[in-house]
Amino acid sequence: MNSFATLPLPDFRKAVRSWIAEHAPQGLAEVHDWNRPVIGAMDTEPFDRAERHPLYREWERRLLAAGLVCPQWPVEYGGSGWTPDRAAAFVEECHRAGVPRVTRHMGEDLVAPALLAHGTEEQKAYFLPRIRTGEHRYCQGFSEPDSGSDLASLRTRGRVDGDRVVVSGQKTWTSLAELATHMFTLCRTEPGSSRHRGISYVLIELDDPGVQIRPIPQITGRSEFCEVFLDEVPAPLFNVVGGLGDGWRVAMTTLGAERGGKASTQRLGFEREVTDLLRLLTDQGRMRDPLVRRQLALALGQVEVMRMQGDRVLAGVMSGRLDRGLDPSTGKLMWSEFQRELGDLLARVLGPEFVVRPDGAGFPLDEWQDLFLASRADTIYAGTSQIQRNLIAERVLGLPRGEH
Amino acid sequence: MNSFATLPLPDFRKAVRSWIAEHAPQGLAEVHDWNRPVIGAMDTEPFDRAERHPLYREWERRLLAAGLVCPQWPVEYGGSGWTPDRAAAFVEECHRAGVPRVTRHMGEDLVAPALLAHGTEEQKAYFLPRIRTGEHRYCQGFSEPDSGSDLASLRTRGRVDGDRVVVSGQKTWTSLAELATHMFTLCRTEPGSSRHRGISYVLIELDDPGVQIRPIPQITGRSEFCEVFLDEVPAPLFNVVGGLGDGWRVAMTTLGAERGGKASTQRLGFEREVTDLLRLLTDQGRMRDPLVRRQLALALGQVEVMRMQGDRVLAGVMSGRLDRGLDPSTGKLMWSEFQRELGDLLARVLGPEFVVRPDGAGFPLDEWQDLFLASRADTIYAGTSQIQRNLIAERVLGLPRGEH
Amino acid sequence: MYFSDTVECEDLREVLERFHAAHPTPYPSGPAETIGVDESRWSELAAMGAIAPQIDDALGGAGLPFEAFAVTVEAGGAVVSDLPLLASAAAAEALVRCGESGAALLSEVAAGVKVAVALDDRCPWGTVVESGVVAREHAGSWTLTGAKQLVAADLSAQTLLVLADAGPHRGLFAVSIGAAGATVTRTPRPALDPTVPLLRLDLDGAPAAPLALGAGTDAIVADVLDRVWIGAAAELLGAAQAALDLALDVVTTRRQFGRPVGVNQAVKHRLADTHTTVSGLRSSVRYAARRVGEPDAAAEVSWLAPLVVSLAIDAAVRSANDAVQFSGAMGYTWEHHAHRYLNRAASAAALFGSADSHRETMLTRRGW
Amino acid sequence: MYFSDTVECEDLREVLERFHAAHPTPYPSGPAETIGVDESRWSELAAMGAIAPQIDDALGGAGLPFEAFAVTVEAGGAVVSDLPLLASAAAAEALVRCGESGAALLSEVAAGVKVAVALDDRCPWGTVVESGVVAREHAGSWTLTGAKQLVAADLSAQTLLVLADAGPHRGLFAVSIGAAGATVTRTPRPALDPTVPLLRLDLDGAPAAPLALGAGTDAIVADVLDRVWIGAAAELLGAAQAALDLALDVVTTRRQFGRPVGVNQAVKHRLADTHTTVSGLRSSVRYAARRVGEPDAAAEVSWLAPLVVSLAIDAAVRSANDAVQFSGAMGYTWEHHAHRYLNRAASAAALFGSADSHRETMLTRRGW
Repeated sequence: MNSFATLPLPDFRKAVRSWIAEHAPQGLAEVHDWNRPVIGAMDTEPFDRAERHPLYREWERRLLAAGLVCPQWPVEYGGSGWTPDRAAAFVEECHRAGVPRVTRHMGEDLVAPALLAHGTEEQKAYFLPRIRTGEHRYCQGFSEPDSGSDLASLRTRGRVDGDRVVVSGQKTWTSLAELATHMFTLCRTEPGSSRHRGISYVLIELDDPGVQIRPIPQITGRSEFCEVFLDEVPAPLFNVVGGLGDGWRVAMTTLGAERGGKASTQRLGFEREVTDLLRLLTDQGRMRDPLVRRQLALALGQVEVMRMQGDRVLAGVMSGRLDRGLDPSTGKLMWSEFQRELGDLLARVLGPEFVVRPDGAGFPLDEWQDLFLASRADTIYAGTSQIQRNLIAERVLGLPRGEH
Repeated sequence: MNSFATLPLPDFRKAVRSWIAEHAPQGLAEVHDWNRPVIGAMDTEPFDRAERHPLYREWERRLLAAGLVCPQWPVEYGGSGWTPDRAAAFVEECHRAGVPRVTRHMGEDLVAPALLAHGTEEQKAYFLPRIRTGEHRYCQGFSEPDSGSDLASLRTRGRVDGDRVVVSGQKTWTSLAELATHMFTLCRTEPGSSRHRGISYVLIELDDPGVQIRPIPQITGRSEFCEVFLDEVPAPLFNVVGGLGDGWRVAMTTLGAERGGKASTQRLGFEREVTDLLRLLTDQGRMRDPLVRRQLALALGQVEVMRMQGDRVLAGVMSGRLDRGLDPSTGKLMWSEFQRELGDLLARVLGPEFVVRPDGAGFPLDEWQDLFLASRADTIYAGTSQIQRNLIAERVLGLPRGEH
Repeated sequence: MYFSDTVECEDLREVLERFHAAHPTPYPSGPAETIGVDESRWSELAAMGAIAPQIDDALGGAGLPFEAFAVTVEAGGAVVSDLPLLASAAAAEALVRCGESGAALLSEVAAGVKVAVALDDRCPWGTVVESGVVAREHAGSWTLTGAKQLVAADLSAQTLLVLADAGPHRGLFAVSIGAAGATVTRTPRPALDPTVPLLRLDLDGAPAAPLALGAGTDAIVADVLDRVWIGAAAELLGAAQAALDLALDVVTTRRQFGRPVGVNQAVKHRLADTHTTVSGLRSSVRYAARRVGEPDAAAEVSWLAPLVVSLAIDAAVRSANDAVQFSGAMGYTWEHHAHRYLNRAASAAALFGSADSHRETMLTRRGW
Repeated sequence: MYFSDTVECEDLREVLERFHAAHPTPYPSGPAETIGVDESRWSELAAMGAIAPQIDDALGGAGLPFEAFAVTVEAGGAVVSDLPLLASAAAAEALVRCGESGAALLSEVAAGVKVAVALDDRCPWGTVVESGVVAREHAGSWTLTGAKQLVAADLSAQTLLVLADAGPHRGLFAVSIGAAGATVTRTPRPALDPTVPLLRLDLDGAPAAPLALGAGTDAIVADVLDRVWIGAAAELLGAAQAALDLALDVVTTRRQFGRPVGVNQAVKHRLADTHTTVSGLRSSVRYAARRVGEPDAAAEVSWLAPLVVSLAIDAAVRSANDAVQFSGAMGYTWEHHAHRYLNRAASAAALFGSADSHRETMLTRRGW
């Protein structure tokens, strides 16, 4: 299917559309509402369940065979070498057809960029295909109990012992650790080193008996985030990316990829949220209220801004001319603050029913309550809004660095 | 009239009301719209003109005779020793009757508190009565071209020469310097001293040939603010308040008085602004627009908050229990941000006519354009909003001091 | 003339703070837990005279000024209390206005008997749009039929004051659960804020005692709601200040980059603004609560009430959001207290009516 | 498929920046001064093909994409230009749609002849509510009577395109000042932003040439306004970015407490947010301007236009306010440039219609 990559974009889009129509298993679109946004810390359980459906499995096999899982990866690692505009068009076409894009989440989006930039040929050849097939599923081991935004103050230690590094420490705010097989983690391998020096980027396996995972109940009632305790967990030196003690720059690649996000396609989820909300409020007759209309118009307008911003980012990436303002921090700030404001808006416009949760054991939430609470995390994880504003001010706007 | 001071507040209010009815010259209320707010940097010219009217002069004489100019000052300096709640009630009663309260502006509100707290008996006896009669009219000489919020970085020098201090330097953002006879000023009298040490608080006369005043055209087209150049301007040592080199604490008294403002009575002006605006918008039919209504409701609500806050501040002052949140910085932030937001609101709700200035030479503005532009200064002078927030965070909320 | 807390109010404030410190408000320790109804704290509060303390002592109350009631709900808000202070005060204020017919029930309320109030069909403490219930008279006896989608009560309230359409006007009726039998169905509804009891009420010919009938009922309801809104504002003031205090505590103790988080100017300025908002809210709530007790203030109270509740909703949401954000990832956990304030604040518009609608009411009532 | 500035646009942008640098925009050096009409810069721009460059070359324009026009107004906004770029483009867009009857005038516009446009009675570039003018036909000749309260023009425009009620529909008419004599009175109105020319137009039986009549006129006007709004957004984008750049310059060079003002985190974060807003606006303006030129985009443009102008008004006001505030007392002086951006931004709602009304239009046009 790599022939796709050489087509001009409009033709590419048409070809992809036909391919999807031809290869998506009959009934797949009906298995689950695949376009329901799973953003930030929202409930992923229904999605996870749907991914175990045989039709999904069949679709996954076909995509793998066609090089359409991790399609932006180089061909030699199983991808299709797609440019970002093609990858974005593929996401849009899956969305339009109502079928899932098969993704490998952090392995695809965060670990792979680090491996591609800093890994050895042997590491790429070993790890990337296993991420692509889903055999290795990654979670992130950066944050620690006393180092939130201040990553470099980490305390996890890696003791080099022959051809292994033995990792001990505590990680926290680790999303979906229970579903992962591996963790990419930072640890200090040079005792006595400080700040950015002497830190290594290590891929560890979570089935080691030294790993204990404790889910952290969140304000949504769910526990996607976990504490992960590492007690003398061994990893071969082969699993150190970017060289012993030189992991900071690897981490920065990962963080950059995380902040960059999916500027051009993430908006599909936001658009869906706001459209669903508009529909609900219309049904309830609330869209006759000019004050409600104003708030929804602001939200809808912001979704469009993000769409058009994504469009410009993509054009910038493609042309290699990324104006100031197209940096990842600006994008992260934009979408996370939008999401948080959308959450706040719900409490203002949904009326009394906003407070009534569904019946049932535990702390079930309807989709709007879930969005409200889950959106509180958006301005915290992957660099708080405060951190993003510092980065924008200093790196994009060139304001003088002070202490902060 | 000092007998007023001993009456319980409700009786006091009645007595004052009768006194005003009896003593205000017939026709005074019609000379000028005395209740028109003159807030911040708004146009004071019509007010100044009205103060030259014979009926105003007569009213001034009667108030002076009755101890009702600077009535909060001690009796021995010509005041009536009124507590803040009585002074506030008097302002309200003048407002209700539509007659002016005769004030001595910075002399009354800023210099007098400094003299009363730090002056010698001789200084009080000499300066205060002259402020009260209007013979001495003060302007402020604190800010300098390179020291805005950072007052202690001032460069104006005071050379002690026998029984005189000779002042040279440049002051700026001096309000209404052209109408003043005197300036209270800060200068460094100990060469080589730094920051808060070695600064003196000196009262200088502006008719000295070494004083040059250059009005600064402002965005309103007016020039209430001036640059004042001081070239070897002599002042007797008698005019140094609080002792040579010890003027910083005197300045702090003045700044505290400035920030404290008139929490309980200032709202009369804000109320008038918002009420006038509501009336205009009602006449124009714009109050049928729910989005306009919402913005006006927010503004009117904020006026009421300031009224109730002023009420609590006054009660706190009277009882000696000033809760946190009743400090001057909180008050200044509240009213100046309100005023700025009200200005912004005008551009949104007044429609096309907002951009049309009155005909005439110069840069005449209607009252709403004036309010819009003049309100830009409110969050800058007397400590910017940024400075106030620092003060609140550190002094009221107890957050740790950092560099800023 | 100018308000300052009376000595009684200051005393009461301290007493209540000690009470809440000694009897921590229950909160589910995790998502799976639910909290039951705890009668012992309620009885103790009743014994202290803190249930609707503004009721005249001749009528069984503590005879304290209305400000005292505001103090009780403010203290409750600070601990995100589950106790039905607002509902009891609403019941008491309604019963006071129903004269003889409400007298017996009134002294029970002051003694701590729980009485729920069901006015608007949908919004527990919002302006009444629809009552949702029809009252019918037959041979001097009244029955009620219809539903209230949301009532702020749990099953421990054995009496409900129900607003219903009764001919050309509305009437206020007392329904006794014990006497009503199968004609009343109460269905608990789980709330976003687990300390807020909610239920759906279905009435199918439920026997009811009329407390107020005729054209005067709406005025009674309006007066009651004005007082509820001032109480709601006091409760949210308590929550807003507590959330701010929590944020201040976190940013003073939590360190990042080797320094307390609170040394960051962005944190300082945001919290300074929140403090300014909460300070203005406090002045407003104190003022409004004082004015309720003053003889010449009926017109002013009628627009102060919607004003203060609109201010309170906005301030509480803002303050709770700050507490979550500045606590970092910790603020997103169930264990941390920030989300208690968040859920309480975010529920306010749903329970009391939106801030925008209250602002509009204020403007209308001032004649604009 | 995805937008990137065309090479032509980038070229034009540079050319215009050089042009404005070489020919500074006049601004009153003090409150007492007024600026006159400067024809030389206008002629030079015309010679460059920068007046309504989107007009087809067959019709006398430069035949550049609509994006090129957006670039010209953005560059004008950055220097708070007094030149009638928007008005000329509006005239051109209207004339293009009037077919043969507009052809002659159209090529004049592209050549730099100033033609004013008067649509709504009150708001120069707002949605038309009332035309304020009635057209009458007599023996094949038309005359106009009525008034336009505000027209965005000075006295140098010798032709006006006037919208008027003509029977059951509206019509668009050309009024030539020279030919109309005493039947046209133009009264200059001083504007808050001294670079914005405004006048009141009174018509008393003024002879007029019909350009469009009948049911199609409103569609023409709507299309013209959509393009004006995108142009207005581009102009305000220029002003917003320039004000932000000014603020950045001031806070980098101005020192307080021994350090540049911009080291303060509160300043940094505020400007970071403003930057984010302006960046989003830039993406939106570029996208909308590109879509105008694409064949399938009519429906999208019809809601993009009010959206982008609403974003632009808010962003420009925000950015200009920042420039004033962070310049301290200096920002409050006439001499400092911050107030130029402030007056331009604050005038936007008055000249183009309020941001709220545009948001509502956007929502309606999307079918909600």
